[in-house]
Amino acid sequence: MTTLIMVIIICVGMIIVDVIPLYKNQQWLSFFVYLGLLTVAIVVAITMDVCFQMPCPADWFKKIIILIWGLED
Amino acid sequence: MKKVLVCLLILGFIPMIFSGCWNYKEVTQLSLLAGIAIDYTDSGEFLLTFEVADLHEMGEKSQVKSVLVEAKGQTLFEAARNVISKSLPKLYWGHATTVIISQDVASSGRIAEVIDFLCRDAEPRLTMAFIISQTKMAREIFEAQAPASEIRSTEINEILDDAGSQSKIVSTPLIDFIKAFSAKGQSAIATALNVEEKGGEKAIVNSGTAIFKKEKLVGFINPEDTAILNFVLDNIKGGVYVVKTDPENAEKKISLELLKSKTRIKPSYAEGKLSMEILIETSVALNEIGGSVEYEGEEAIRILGQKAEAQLKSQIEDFVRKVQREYGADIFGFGQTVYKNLPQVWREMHDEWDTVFSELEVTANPIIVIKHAGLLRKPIKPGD
Amino acid sequence: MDNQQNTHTDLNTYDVSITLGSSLDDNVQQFRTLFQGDDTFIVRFLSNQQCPEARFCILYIEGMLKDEVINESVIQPLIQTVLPRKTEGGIDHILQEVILSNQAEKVSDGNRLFQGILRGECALLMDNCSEGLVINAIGWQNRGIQEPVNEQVLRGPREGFVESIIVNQTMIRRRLATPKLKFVSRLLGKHSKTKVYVCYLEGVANHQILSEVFRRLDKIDVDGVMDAGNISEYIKDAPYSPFETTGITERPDVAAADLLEGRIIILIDGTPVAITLPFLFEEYFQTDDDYYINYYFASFNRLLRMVSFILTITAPGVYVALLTYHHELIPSPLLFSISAAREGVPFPTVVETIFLLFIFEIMREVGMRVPMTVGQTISILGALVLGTAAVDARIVSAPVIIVVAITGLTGLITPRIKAPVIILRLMLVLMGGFMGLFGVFFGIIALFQHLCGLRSFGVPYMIEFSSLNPSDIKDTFIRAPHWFMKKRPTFISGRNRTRQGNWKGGT
Amino acid sequence: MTKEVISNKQAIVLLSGFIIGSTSILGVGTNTKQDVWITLLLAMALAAVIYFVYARIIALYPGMNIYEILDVLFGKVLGKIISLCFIGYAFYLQSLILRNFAEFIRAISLSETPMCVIAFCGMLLSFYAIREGLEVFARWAAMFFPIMVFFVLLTTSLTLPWSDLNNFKPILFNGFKPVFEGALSAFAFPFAEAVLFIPTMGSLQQKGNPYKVYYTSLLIGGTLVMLVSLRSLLVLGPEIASLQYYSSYAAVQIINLGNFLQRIEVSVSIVFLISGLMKSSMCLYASVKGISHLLSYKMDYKTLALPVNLLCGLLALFVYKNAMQMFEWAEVYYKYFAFPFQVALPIITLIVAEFKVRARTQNGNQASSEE
Repeated sequence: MTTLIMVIIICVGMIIVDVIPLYKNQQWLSFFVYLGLLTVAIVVAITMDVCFQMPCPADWFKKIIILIWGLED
Repeated sequence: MKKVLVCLLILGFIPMIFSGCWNYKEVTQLSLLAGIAIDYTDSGEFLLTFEVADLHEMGEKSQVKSVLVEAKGQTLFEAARNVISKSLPKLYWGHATTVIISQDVASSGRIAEVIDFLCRDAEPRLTMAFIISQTKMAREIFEAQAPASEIRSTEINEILDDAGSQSKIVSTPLIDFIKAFSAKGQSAIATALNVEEKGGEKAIVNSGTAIFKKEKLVGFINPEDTAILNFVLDNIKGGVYVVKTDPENAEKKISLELLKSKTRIKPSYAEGKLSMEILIETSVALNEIGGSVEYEGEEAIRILGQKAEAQLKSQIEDFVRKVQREYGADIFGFGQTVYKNLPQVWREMHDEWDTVFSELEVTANPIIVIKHAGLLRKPIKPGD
Repeated sequence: MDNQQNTHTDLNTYDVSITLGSSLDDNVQQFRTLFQGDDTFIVRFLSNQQCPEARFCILYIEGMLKDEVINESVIQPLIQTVLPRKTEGGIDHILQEVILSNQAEKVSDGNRLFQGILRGECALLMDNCSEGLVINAIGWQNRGIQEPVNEQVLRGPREGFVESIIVNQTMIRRRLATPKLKFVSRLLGKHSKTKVYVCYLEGVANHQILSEVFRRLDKIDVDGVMDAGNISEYIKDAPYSPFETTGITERPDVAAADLLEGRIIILIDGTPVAITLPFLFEEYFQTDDDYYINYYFASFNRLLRMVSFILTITAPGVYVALLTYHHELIPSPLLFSISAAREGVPFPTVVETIFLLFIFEIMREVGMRVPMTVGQTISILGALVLGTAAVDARIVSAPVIIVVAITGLTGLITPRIKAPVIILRLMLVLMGGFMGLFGVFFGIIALFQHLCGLRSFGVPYMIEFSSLNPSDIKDTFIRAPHWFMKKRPTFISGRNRTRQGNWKGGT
Repeated sequence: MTKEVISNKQAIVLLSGFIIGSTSILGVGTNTKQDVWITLLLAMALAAVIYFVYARIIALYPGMNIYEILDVLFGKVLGKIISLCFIGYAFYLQSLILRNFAEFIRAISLSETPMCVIAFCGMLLSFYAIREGLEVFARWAAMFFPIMVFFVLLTTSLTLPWSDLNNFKPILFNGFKPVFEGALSAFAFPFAEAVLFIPTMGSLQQKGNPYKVYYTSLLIGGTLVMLVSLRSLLVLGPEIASLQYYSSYAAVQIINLGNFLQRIEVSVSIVFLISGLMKSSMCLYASVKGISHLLSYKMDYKTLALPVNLLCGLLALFVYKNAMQMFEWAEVYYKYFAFPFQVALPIITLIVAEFKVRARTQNGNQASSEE
């Protein structure tokens, strides 16, 4: 839960500090990229709270590495 | 824009500060642990005795008192946590200075468990004194009197700090014990303490060294032998060495103050046979002349030195032989020396090191240099 | 009604519409209208003895000029001098041959006359003449030149700036007798019309910084300027930062030394302090007698100030962090005694510390505001109430008082940095209570990131501290001997960096 | 927008801090026990080779960003894909560092604090650093780097009384193979991670010398890494040093001078905070600069810093399942994972660059001769 709260606080801060000026200056590309990244962040944070265990990228990389390099174990 | 940011940061921190500074612990919310004694209960569980510094009654005048708290558990961690239920604030290990382990625990081969428990947690420090008690229960040490300080653990540490001025005690902080414990070809040793009754008061006394073999306690050696052990282990930082100058006359003794000592163990391997040479170089000062030892001049001093050397040599060799025969535990780290200096030899014989060790030929070659003789030119004798 | 509207428009535009005509009475009437309701405005009509048709009028504000000067140098000659008939040459003749004043000027702009009167000059109008004279006989009382109270020195000049810009200007000029020293004047404030001199040394000062200063000064649009503080807030680089990016000094010798370094000085009328630009972080720790006393001693003092600064912002935070997170870092006996001292104190350490810091600040402010006679009582009260009673009553614990005392003491060594210190201290206490020493260290890292990001008129605030050039240390952490400082600070003076000849010290 | 410029010395400081990074607490090559110094020397030798590749790429196209170089070399599409790989690597690495950061602080002190709080604190600091711009960060680093070096030297000199030179023996007891494997690990982490410093080198001043920057930093950073690792080995002995997760921290715990100067292990944390922050900020710079390039500079990298950083902080929370996996990954798999980014791609880039530059100069010569 802490994660989500912190992410939301940071996001609100970002919106005030960065996104609103971008909107006012009509820098649409930056604006949408920014908002998109924020949305991803919030979605990830919510998933982290909902999911019991996030899939761990290190595991995937490990499998790929073992596959490519043919490592034992 | 920065103001908004600052406001937000503050706003962000406020809920965090209020929702819980997770590790925030006031000093008064902690029980400051001074020492811990580890015993077995009759049913084979761990019995931990904690010596906790009691500050509740402490005003401006009175000293810090200590209280003993007990806890039982199947594992050490469980036992440590069981204390919490006993209306005592959380135990804080950061200032603990002593771990006392009873003979039973030490000889039952669960010492590794104890070490693991102490090292895994972040709070206990690796510099804690690691002690084996020769009493039946380790907690008896905490029940003894402590004349110098109200807290027994502090008292014990003061005894150990004195190791510098008397060579008869070996000081083994936890880290040193673990080093020896985990090193190849070395058996661990630990300080041994005992409680003696003097005039109705129980006092903590040094009782030499506890010897481990693998993870089991195999025996104790007395303080006199501990001094010899310190010579071999290069642990001499001071102390007194008494030399009997005349084998027939026990009264004729001199005391040498140990100023500086350096020990090197030199392994040599020739024709499939390993031998060890212990080279000791000690500077001493002549401090006391017992009986009527005659000495005057350079030559006499030299002879005194030679006598001392001979005595030390035989003592060391006897002691090493005794350890080889009785305990078979390589507390001198001979194996380690071989591993470091003759790795090829070690590779061959590390599997049967125990047998190699007990048959190892060890010679000691001490050199004692008498640096000065105090203020007197020659012994004071009764005038005719 | 008309009049009210007039003043109303004045407030906004502040341009009075006085058009001087040839009729003296009309002209005077215009001024009278403007000053209606102001009884300090004096109008004095005169006419020449020999030539009664030559009529004059003197306009001034009571008390702002020296009466003797006006009487002897203006009124007496005007009445007694034999004026040619028909007053040929008009006002020029008066200016050149009659008025015995060194500062008199002919103006045709009524507005200028009006401003002159407001500033304490004397306006002279003449009949049949659409021009007037402004005679400077300003004579209000000045404070004498005294040693500045806030910048005491062990050695060095004892004179400080006063409120009069003229006097201040002369004090700088006396120290730098060179035509390269320039004073550019500006008038700031719609109502106050405060005179401001931007002072620099041509060929040494950086032109980029100079034009930036003028740009910012010209942007100021206020009704009045009372002190250097007003202006420095307007021309600050980072308006929200608690740190100052403009310096102030009360001492003309410091101002002159800053000019020699290539800095720019702003003198403001009515303020006994001058603004120095650009202002870098290390100047908080420099005092002027650093440069007058032995350099070992000066360097030591400077290090002392820096250590004090670090201590004063971190001490309470570190205390809180140690006591609530890092008990292992406190030596055992000390921990035992602190723990015993805290026994029975109801507040958490953070609250206790903040509370006591707050009390300390109150005491500091009280000490500054109360009359001297009551000051003693305050300190006794503070010592008694806090030092003894509060501890005995277990409201606060004794160690906190020690920590706050250290904090306060070390804070007083660099009084100029007071404002940011209070904020930083509080932040670090909160951070310390939040994450322990890590929090404190995070705070310090963020603080220095902020400081490194600041700029003062384009010059990075921490340029000398964060320099990787070992030679740049010579006027920061230490004060190197004068003969080492051969170059002016790089970023301040663009060109012309050499300061002195090749002199190695000794003979 | 004026171009940001950092001086040679500032680049050296940043790169040295980058190299030390999280090694100041994780300890490198402790697996190889008493041969750790051989391991590190070998790793530095390998690094010296690959640093030549990095520096050469920069030197061939002075004043240009690596992402621009990639565009020039591989064309718009392929260049952008390779850029994306770099960005992904930088992004991933930053989250690993943040995770190290959080794990370490949690392990030694703030055990009950949620990881996200610690990770986000580190994250916000990196963000602030990049938000203020590279120049500001370089100045900050120049201030704090000496402090860091001071602490490393201080703690090292204080542990000297507990150091035992016998811990070096026996040399190469287990043969050369484990040492070599350890060297590969140490090469991948931390030395060759300096590939992510290439974007920063795009801001090097005109008269700057990338070779000098890389090799001086290797020397400074390598020495400090060596000091830290040797300190652990000499104080704790090979067995315990390889046993401890945070061996450097454990080594400093031993310090006790006259019962007065003791328990100063927090200084290790300070070193780690500084160097870890430098590294994570440089990674962040690399990734946001790249993203900014992908958006053809329509978006300033400073604006991008915060959202990208936030994602990084989130990734850090689930990039590993637990601390054991983190250490296993760092020791075993990381070198394979990092190989394409650290070695393969730079070498390919350099080869292509060399050809292009040759061709260009030849064309130029032909053109001039035709005239």
